[in-house]
Amino acid sequence: MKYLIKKIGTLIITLLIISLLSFLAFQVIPGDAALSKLGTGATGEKREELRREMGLDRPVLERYGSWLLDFIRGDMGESYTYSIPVSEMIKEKLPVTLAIAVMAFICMLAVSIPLGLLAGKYSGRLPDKILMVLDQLVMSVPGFFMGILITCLFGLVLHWFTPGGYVSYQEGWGPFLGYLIFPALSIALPKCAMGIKLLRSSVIGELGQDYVRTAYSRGNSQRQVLFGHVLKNSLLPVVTFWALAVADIVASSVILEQVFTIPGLGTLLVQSISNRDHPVVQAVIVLVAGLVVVINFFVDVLYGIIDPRVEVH
Amino acid sequence: MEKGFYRYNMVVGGILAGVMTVFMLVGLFYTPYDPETMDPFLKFAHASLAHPFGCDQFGRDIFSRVLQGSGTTFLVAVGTLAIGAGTGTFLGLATGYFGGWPDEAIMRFNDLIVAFPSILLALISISLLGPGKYNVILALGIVFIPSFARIVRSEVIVHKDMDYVKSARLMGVGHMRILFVHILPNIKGTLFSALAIGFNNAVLSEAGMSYLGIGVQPPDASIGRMMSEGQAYIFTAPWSILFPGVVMILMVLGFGLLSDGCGDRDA
Amino acid sequence: MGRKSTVLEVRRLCAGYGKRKKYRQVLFDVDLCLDRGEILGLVGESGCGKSTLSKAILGFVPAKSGQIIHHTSRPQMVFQDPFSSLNPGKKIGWILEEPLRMQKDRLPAGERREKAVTMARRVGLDESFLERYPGDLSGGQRQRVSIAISLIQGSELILADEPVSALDVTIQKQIMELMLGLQEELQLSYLFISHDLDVIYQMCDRVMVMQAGRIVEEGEVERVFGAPEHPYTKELLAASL
Amino acid sequence: MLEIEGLSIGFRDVEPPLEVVRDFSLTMEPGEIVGVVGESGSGKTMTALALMGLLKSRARITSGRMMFEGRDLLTLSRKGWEEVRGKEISMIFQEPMTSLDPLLTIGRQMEESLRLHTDLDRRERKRRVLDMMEQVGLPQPEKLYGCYPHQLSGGMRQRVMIGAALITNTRLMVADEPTTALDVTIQAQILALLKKMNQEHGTAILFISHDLRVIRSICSRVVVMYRGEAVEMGSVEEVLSSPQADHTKQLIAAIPDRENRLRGGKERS
Repeated sequence: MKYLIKKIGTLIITLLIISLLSFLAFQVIPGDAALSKLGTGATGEKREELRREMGLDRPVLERYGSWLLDFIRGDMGESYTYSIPVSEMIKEKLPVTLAIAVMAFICMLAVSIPLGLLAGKYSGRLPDKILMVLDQLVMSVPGFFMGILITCLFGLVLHWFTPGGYVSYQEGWGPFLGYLIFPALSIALPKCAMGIKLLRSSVIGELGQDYVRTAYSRGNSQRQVLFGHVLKNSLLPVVTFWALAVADIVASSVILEQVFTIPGLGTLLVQSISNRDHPVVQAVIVLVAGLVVVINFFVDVLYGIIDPRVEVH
Repeated sequence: MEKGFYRYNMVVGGILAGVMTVFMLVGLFYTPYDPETMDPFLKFAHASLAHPFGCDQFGRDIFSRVLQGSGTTFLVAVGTLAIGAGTGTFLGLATGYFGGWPDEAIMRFNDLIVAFPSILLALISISLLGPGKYNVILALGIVFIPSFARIVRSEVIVHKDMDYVKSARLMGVGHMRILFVHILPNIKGTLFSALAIGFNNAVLSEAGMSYLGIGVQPPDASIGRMMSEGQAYIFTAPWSILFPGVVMILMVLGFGLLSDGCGDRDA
Repeated sequence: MGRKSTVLEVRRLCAGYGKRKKYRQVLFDVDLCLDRGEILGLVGESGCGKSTLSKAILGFVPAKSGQIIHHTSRPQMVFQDPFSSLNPGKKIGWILEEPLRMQKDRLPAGERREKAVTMARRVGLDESFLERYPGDLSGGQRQRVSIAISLIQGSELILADEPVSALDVTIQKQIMELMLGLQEELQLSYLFISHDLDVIYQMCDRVMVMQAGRIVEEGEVERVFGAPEHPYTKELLAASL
Repeated sequence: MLEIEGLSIGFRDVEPPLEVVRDFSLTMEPGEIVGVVGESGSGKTMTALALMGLLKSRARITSGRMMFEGRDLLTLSRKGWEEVRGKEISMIFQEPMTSLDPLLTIGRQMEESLRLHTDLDRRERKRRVLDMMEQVGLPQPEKLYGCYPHQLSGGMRQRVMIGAALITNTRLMVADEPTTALDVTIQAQILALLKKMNQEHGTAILFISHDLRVIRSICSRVVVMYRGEAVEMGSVEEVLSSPQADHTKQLIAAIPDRENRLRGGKERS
C-alpha cells in the first residue's frame, strides 16, 4: 500500500514536470505565438495588441497555471493553421493512434513471450541460432521500410488489403481494425525482435540460477521448471522493457501512419510541425508523454505485484 | 558453443561494419555521377553495369545518391555520437563515481526524459530549431545523452564498489586517475557496445525523420528522403526504394552484430 | 621484544551508513589499541561490523563520533575476495608498480620494476607472474599479490579483512605462514579480521570479540579462548567445532 | 542401500578430454551419515550432482555404476529420474540465499515435492508442511507459510531447504556444503538439526564439505577426494588419527585448530 501511494505521488509530480517542460519549451521559440499567428508582415503595434489579447504579457508561471487548468478541462487552445479548437482535432485522431498502439503492443507480447522462452530454452542449438539471425535482421530494418515491405507483401502481392485504402472507425470498426493491423504489425515486429532477445538472455540467466537446480532436485520435469519457476522470474526484467516499448510504439506510429497514409495523431503532429502550428504540437506532445507516464505507472504497479521483494526496498 | 556463436557474430559484424564504414566515408567525398543530374532518357532505368542500382523517376543515378546519402548519414550519426555519447559518458562517469545530489538530480531528470520517446523528443527539438542536417545532429545528440549517461553510470557504480578501487585509493591514487586509468578501461566493452547501438539508433532516427520530411533537407542527400520519394513508384520501379533500403539494413546489421559481440565478450 | 609503541588508536568510535532518516549505525563506542609488532584479532559473525570497522579506520566509512589516531603513515589493507581486489584489466606488474608511481619522488621505470620484482619474490611469486593478468592466478596467488601491494610502500600497519576465508585449507595455511613470516621480518602490525575462531587463535596475540557493533570481550588469545568471560564469547566457542 | 562403483565423470567437448572424477567408489548403509571431503576442484560436487542426475549437459558419466536400493540409476530415463528426485533422493545446497525461488512463498516451495510425488490434497499437504516446519525449528509456521524467502535469514532458509528435502521422507539426502555460507553459531544449529532428522527419520545423508572439522562433528565415515580421486576412505576416527594418503595428512595438518599455534614463541610483557 505504501508502495502504491509513493508511486502515485511520483506519477503526479512527473506529470506536472512534463507539462511544465513542454510548456516552457514552446515559450522559448524565437518569435512568439503572436508573431506566428500574424506572420512576419505585421506591425509592432498590432503584435503588442494581440500579445495582450492572448495573455502573453503575463508572468510565465501564471500563464502555465492557467494553461494547465484549461488543458485539464479539455481546452487545448486553437490551431494557428485551421483556427479550430485543438481538442476537437485530437479527439478525432486519438482513437486511431490508440488502436494501432494497442494492437502493436498485444502483438509484441503474443509473439515475443513464446519465442523468447523457446530461444532461451534451446539456446545455442539450431532453432535458437536461426531465431537470433532473424532477430538481428529484423532489428536492422528501419521502421518505415518495414512498413513499406509489409505494404508490398500483403497489399501489392497478396492483396490482403488496399494500400492507402484507410477506412475511418466511424464507417465501421471491422474494416478499420482490419486496415490498422498492418501498421501495427510493422511497429510490433522490431519490438518483438528486441523482446525475444531480452527474454532469451533473461531465461538463460535464470536457468543457471541455484533455485532452478533446487527445483530439478525435487523432481520437477523440464516443462514444470520452465513454466513453474523460470518464466515468472525471467519476465521481471522484461516487464521494464515493455514499459519502455510503449513509448517507442507510440513514437513509431508517428512514422508508420505516414507510410500507410492514416490520419492519426502522428500525421497530425508531423503536419503541425511542418506548419509550425505550435498549440497542436504542444497538445499532442503533452498528451503522448502523459499517456506514456501513466502506462509506466501501471507497469510499476504490476512489477510490485509480481515481485514480493519490491515492497521492502 | 555460446562463445563461438558470439565470436562469429563479432567477425561477421566487424567485416560488415567495416565495409559499410568505408562505403559511407567514400560517399562523403566521391560519387561516380553527380547525384543531382537528371537525365530524362534514364528515367526508371533498370540496374546495369553503368548504373548498378538503376535510376529514379528523374533519371538520377541511384547508386550515387545512395552513396552520398550514406555520407550524410555517417556525418549525422558520428556527430550525434560525439554530442550524445561524449556528454553522456562524461556525465555517467562523474555522477556514477561521485554520487551525491548532482547524481540524484540528473538521474531523476533522466527518468523523466525516458517518458518521452526519443524520436518524439527529436521531433519537438526540430519543431523548435527547424529542420536541417546540423539541427538533426543537435537534436539527436541531446536526445541520446541520457541513455549513455545511464549505461556508463550503472557500470561505474558496479566497479567503484569493487575492492580494487579501494585498493587503488589506499595506494594514494587520485580520483581522476582511478576514474580514467583504473575504471574506464574495464567498462570499454560495454561502452563500445553502447556506441554501436547508438550509431544504429542515430542512423534509424535520421532516416525516420528524413522520411517524414523534417530531417535532413535538400541539397543534402538522405536515404530516408529518397525512400519517401521512391515509395510512390514501388511497383513501377521497386529498385528505387529497395537498394537504398538494403544498404541501410546492411549498415545497421553490421553495427548491431558488432555490438552483440562486444557486449557478450565480457559476460 | 624492544620498546612498545602504539601504531593505531581508536577511541569511542561510532560509525554507520546512510543519510539522515535512513542512517543505520553499525559501530557503537569501539575502542582499539594496536602496538607495533602486534597481531590483533577481530572476531565476530557476519554483519556484526568487523568490516565496517576496518573501512572506518581507512576512511572509507565516515565516523559519526570518536577518534581514529594513526601513528604510522599509510595503513594498508588485504581484502577478503581475491577476485575483486585486483583490477582485472591490468597486469600484476602494472598493479604492483602503481603505488610506486604515486610516490612524491617518482622512481624511474627501471627501478620501479626492480622493486616490484623484489616484492613479488618476497611473497613467493617469481618474475613471470608480473606479466600475467589477475584472471590467470589462483586465489592463493592473488592473495600473495595483495600482500605484496600492501607492503610495497613500506607500510607498517596492515588491516587484513578475512584474508584467508575464501581459500582452501592447505592454501590458507600457506598464506597465514607467509603473513607471519613477513610480520616477524618487518616488525609489522596486523589487525586480523576473521569469523573463524581457530584461525584467530593460530595467528593472533590478542583478540577482540565483536557483537552487533560492540566489542564485548578483549584479551590475550590464550586467556579469551581458555577462560571466556562474556556469554557471547562462550556461545561462539561452544559452537565452533 | 547406495553403491557407487568405478564412477568416472568427464568433459568430452574439451581437448584433451578432461576427467573431473576418476574411478570413484562408495557404499552407504541406510541411516548412515557419510562425508566427502576435498578442496575446491576435487570433484566432490560433481559426484553429488551425478548422484542426483543433475550434471550439466557438458559433463558426462564416462564409466561406472550407481545402484540405489537395487536399481541402476544410470539406466534411468528422464522420466525415471523425475520419479527418484525429491521422492527417494533429495538434495540441499550451499547457498540458502539463492537456492529458493524468490517469487514463491515458503509454503509452496516446501510442499512442492508432495505435490509432485503424492496424491495428497491441498489441505493435507499444508498440514504436513506446517508439521515439518515445526520439526525443523521454524517459528510461527502459520505465518511463515505465506512468507517469501527474502524475508528470512540464511539459517532459516537452510531450515526451509532441509524441511522441503525431507517432506517426502526420502531415504537419502545429499547435502552439498550446507553450512559453508553460515555463521558458526548457525552452523552448529543446522548440524544439530541434520543429526536430529537423521535419527528421527532414518534418512541417510551424504555430506559434502571442504571442512574436516564439520565432517568430524557429524559423519561416521568419510571419503577424502583429491583431484577427482578418492584417495582415502574409512571411519572418521581412523582417517583422522592415522591418515594413510599424503593428501589426507596435508589436509589434517592444515586444519586450523587450537593444538598448534602458528604464532610462536613471542612473549609479550
